Amino acid sequence: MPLTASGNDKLRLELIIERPALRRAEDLLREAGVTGWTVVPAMSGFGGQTRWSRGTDLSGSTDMVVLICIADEDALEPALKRILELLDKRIGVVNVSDVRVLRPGLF
Amino acid sequence: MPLTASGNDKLRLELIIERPALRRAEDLLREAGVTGWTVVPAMSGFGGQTRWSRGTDLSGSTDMVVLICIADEDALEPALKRILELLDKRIGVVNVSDVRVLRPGLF
Amino acid sequence: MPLTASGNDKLRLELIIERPALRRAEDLLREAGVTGWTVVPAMSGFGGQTRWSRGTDLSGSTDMVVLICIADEDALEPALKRILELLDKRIGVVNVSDVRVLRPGLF
Amino acid sequence: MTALDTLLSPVVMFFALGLVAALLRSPMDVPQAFAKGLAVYLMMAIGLKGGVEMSKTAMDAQVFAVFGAGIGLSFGLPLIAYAALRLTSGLSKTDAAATAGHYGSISIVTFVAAIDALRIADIPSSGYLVAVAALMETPAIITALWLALRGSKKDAAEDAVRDRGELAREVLLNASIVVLIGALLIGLTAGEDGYERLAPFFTAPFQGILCLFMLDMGLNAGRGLRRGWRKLGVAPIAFGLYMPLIGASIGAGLAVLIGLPPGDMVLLMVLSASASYIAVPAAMRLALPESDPSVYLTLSLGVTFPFNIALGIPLYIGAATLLAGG
Amino acid sequence: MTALDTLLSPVVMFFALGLVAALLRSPMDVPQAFAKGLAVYLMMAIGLKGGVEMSKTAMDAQVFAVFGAGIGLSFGLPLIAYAALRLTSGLSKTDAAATAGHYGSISIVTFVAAIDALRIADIPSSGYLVAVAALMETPAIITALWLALRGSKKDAAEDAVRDRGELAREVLLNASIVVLIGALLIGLTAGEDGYERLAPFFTAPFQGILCLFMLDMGLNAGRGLRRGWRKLGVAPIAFGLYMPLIGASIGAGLAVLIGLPPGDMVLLMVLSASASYIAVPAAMRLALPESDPSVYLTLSLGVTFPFNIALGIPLYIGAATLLAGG
Amino acid sequence: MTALDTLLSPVVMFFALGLVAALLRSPMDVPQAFAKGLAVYLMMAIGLKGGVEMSKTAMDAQVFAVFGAGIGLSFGLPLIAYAALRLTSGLSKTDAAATAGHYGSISIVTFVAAIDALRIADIPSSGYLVAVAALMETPAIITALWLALRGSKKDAAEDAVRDRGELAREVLLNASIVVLIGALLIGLTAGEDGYERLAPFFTAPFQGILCLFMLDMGLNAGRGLRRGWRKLGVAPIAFGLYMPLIGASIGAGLAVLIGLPPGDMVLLMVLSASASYIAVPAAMRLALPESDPSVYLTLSLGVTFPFNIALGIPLYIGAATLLAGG
Ligand SMILES: Nc1ncnc2c1ncn2[C@@H]1O[C@H](COP(=O)(O)O)[C@@H](O)[C@H]1O
Ligand SMILES: Nc1ncnc2c1ncn2[C@@H]1O[C@H](COP(=O)(O)O)[C@@H](O)[C@H]1O
Ligand SMILES: Nc1ncnc2c1ncn2[C@@H]1O[C@H](COP(=O)(O)O)[C@@H](O)[C@H]1O
Ligand code: NA
Ligand code: NA
Ligand code: NA
Repeated sequence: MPLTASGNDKLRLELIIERPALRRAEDLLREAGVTGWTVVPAMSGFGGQTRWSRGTDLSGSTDMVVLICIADEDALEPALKRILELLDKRIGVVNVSDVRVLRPGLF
Repeated sequence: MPLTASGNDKLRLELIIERPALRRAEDLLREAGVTGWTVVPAMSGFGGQTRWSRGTDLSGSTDMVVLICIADEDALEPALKRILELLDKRIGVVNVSDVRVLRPGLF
Repeated sequence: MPLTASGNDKLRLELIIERPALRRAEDLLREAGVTGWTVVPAMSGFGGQTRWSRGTDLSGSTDMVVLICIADEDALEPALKRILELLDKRIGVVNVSDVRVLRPGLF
Repeated sequence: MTALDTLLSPVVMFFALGLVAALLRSPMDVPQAFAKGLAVYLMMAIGLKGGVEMSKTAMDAQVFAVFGAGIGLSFGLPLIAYAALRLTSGLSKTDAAATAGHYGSISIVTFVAAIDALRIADIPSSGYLVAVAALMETPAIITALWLALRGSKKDAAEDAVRDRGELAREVLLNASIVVLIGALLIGLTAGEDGYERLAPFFTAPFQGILCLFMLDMGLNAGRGLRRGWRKLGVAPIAFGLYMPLIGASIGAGLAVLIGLPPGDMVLLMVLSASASYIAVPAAMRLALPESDPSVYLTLSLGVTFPFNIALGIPLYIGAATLLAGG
Repeated sequence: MTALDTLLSPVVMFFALGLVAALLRSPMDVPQAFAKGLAVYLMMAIGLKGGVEMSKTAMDAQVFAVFGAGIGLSFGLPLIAYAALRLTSGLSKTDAAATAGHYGSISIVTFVAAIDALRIADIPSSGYLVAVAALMETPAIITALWLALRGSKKDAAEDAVRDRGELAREVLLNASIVVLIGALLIGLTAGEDGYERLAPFFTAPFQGILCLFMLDMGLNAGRGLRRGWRKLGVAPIAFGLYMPLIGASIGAGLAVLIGLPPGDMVLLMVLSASASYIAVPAAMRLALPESDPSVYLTLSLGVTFPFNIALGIPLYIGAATLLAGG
Repeated sequence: MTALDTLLSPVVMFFALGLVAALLRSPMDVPQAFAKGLAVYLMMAIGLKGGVEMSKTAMDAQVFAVFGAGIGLSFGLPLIAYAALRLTSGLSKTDAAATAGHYGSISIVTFVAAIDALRIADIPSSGYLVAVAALMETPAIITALWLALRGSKKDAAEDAVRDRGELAREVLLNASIVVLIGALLIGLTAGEDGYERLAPFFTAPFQGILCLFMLDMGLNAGRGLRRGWRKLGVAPIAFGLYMPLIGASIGAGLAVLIGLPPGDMVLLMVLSASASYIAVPAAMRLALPESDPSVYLTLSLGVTFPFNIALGIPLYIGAATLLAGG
């Protein structure tokens, strides 16, 4: 299967972040040279003490989104450093996992 | 990269479950001491025989949601046992994968 | 934990694809014998040069969706070959990762 | 002719349009959020109007008799439905009980369509039947749970009890009960005067919004039917067609006993004949997760709802004018 | 003066408001579900009104001549558009064909805005043009596919054939065709009488809802333009401005031949001049996935739509009064 | 009696219905997309009406004095709010500053409810106060940022500066400013004549739509309160109740100085008394991410909004009739 060919290994970044910080996170990714990502809206969540759910806060400012980004380790590493800074005061959770992709040339 | 530091390894639980069962699943997680999760709404799906899609069922009772939870193995293990029981009669799919996180202290 | 039992290892396919191609992708999966998946709508994304966001394109034809499918390697492999063909001219990103599931019999 | 008039009313034709489009697999849809918003509007409108009408007339014994009849019908009809399903269809005990619960409860959109049909036929009806509609939503659920859990392993019953609080909230405080009862009380308080200021929103556009909503209902019913009919045998589908007739007959009998005028009789028949597709499925997923939603959703939304809209309502109007107007 | 009146009509001004807000990168938006619901409403309203009007007049030879002209325009205009794009712009064969298809088809919102402008200018028009609008949606897609796949590798053509069923449904049963034709037939059946009951919803608030919808269209057009214009050269943008004029001229020529009154002539010109941004892009993503959506979406929604709304419609009204009213 | 009339107005009762349903943990909701669409409608409607009214009267010195008073109140009230919070509550500097910003800005729904209450009480008011509402949205944000960042580490201030462009767009071009100001200008241009055609959409259904929207506001306020109140101590909750009274008093003082008629005085009091829950929280998440949203959202939407709707508005009307009508 093409999935086991070398060069197919990429990282999958999943950034769960509040919507108002999304644009800043995207700017950081773009500045770091990451070439693509997709954002999925969350509908509710829980974080230690408080529950939120979309629609209760009319300003939408506490809504969370999930940003999914498939990228090379080389591209992601510098981006992650800056995202860590960004998250310092922000609400957000970030995880990275190993995935294989079908069209490695794209990333 | 900070991602390879020890203590960064966490589990990522992904629970695809029908919306009416969500609150029960959340209660189980909370009782097991898991400190956070995020829920994303699904728009359609297929399961062996039938397709569903959001909006066709006015009661929303067959809508599925995707719950994403980043947690320590220690916290997740007891939760998983109980979720397995919950899923017994319910419609739902659960998977767990290994991820690395940036701010391990949070979980 | 039941997660480490043999037979629990599955693949998680994540297909980020434009909505008009979704039905074709689903047909391919079904023809290949995959028994279930869930589709989550994306709200925006970036791909090299252009940003899109849901709602700006009234036809919805550039909206992306995220298809999540948990399956056996045996079932997924033939599906992946055909999805690669499908993606040839289409906009889309596909990644596969290793996960463990709780109820292996279901897949 | 009343029946043809009803069949050719824009409300029914827009429903047919949606149904046909869905059966032909049209990709069109009315956004869910928009349709749900319109549904809240429709319930506010009939609640307010009902309340204003109630503010003009006294609550006499007859009214309370209808309240009692409605509650009794909601408790009782599922027993008949359950027996019919167990005898004729191969449905499991749980699926039969869950489905039966839907037929004791009501469909508020069918009720609204009946009010519209009565208006076309120029038959008056009373405002307090909105309250009857709200009262009939819930009791059927209790009967369904009792049917399903009676004699079952401790396990399932325990589950149902553990979620009792959530279930009660889901069932007693769902959108249609809150909005119907709330708007009824507000209409009662506001009276004729207060309503006058709201009328431009709630009376004038009512029919048009109902058309738009019915288009969406047609799409939903058609899609439900297309996806689900294969799973259903002949017996359950037949049940979806004769059960409303049974319900309407019993409703009519009670209405005759109470001495209701024809318009109110029609509405009580429609409430008895219609099946829930919002409140009860949600409750069943919660309390009886092992029941199969494609059975009861397809039957109530895909079979019984179209039957009532297209054929049932004119039939009930015809019967009621015969029975009451004789 | 008609032109200034149109430019300063609230409908056009709300469009301009949205456009300016988007170009200034305002974060505001009208929720997609709400705007889509309003679009269904607008199509129901013009379909019903068109049907009611048709129920009052006979279908004569002239009407069928206009049906034929509309279908011919939809098939033919993409050929001109394709030639123009291939000669002047650097667009690939596929992109040029896909874009050309948009200009043979129509924009129903532009059509609705033209009906509104005619009302302000007090020029009557006929109800059956709603049917012409529905007839013109699809043929252009066939021409576009033929242009793109002619002489292409077996591969691509095979793909298109494999998805034929889905494509046909997408194209022939999309929301605007279903709702327009459906509402037209319902309006025909209901006639003046039935419509009267619906009028409070469908006539009175029409302009206001159109304003709200136009605000959203302005936001969409502005955002499309801001994101997409960099990708477009001068030649495609110029095409987006002169192609409507070519279309309108040919439409006007046919209207003169058929002997249409000025109002109907304006509507045929507007249908010819306007470009699709809902049905055709969806079809192109399905059948010609390698075509670049940012080209045709930016052109039809970001360039041609605003041009028609702000300048085109008053221009076509002026021309038609000269040509027909001479 | 004015106060009771207002309390029992359908608008207030639907708000109460939503609030009670949410506190009882009803699962019902009005879809967010639908409610947001209605909010755009409400702002278009009051903007247009305000503009049409402005087109009939001259802009004199008094009008500009009110503009100045509004801007001054928005800049100044956060200083008082900040001092009160720092003295009485345990809130951090950042949280106190962020919260204070909300109370300088305004709640447009409270403003709309006040216009409705004035209509019930038959007290006239001027159209240009819609412009004052728009002018008061933003200045408070600047004061809040200054309070929070004054003397803070270079870091935080740098952040705020880096996002300046985005923040400015968020704050100056948010939906309510764009729609209010835009509709005001369109109303001014269209004048009485143009508005007449739009009136069936924008005047007649206004109250009804406001009711539907208020039901949703009640649900939101109730849910916010239920989730957030535990985090708040007694002092912040008390602040949410007395701060509107301070704001209204200062607003009334300025209104007396300027010599405003009672209706306009009420509206200036309401603008001063109300707290933002859309524009300001969005700005605070952007510029002061370390501030705690559950503090300011709970206070402004869960405490101050209900207070103003139920008690504040009748109180301000009573006070204004005393002060101005004396
Ligand atoms: N462990 C976690 N896994 C997934 N999402 C999380 C987790 N912790 C927090 N979140 C998300 O982040 C939001 C804010 O978290 P907090 O800042 O802890 O209140 C929550 O409402 C969730 O949506
Ligand atoms: N293998 C799978 N991967 C992802 N989602 C699944 C899978 N199987 C089932 N689902 C989801 O669960 C729903 C119900 O599945 P079922 O109970 O098999 O009908 C489907 O409609 C999907 O949304
Ligand atoms: N590396 C990536 N990771 C996640 N999503 C991506 C990635 N690249 C592209 N996408 C998604 O695919 C869409 C189209 O990408 P493109 O074809 O490169 O313009 C983007 O708007 C994203 O939604
Ligand atoms: Na019933
Ligand atoms: Na055209
Ligand atoms: Na204020």
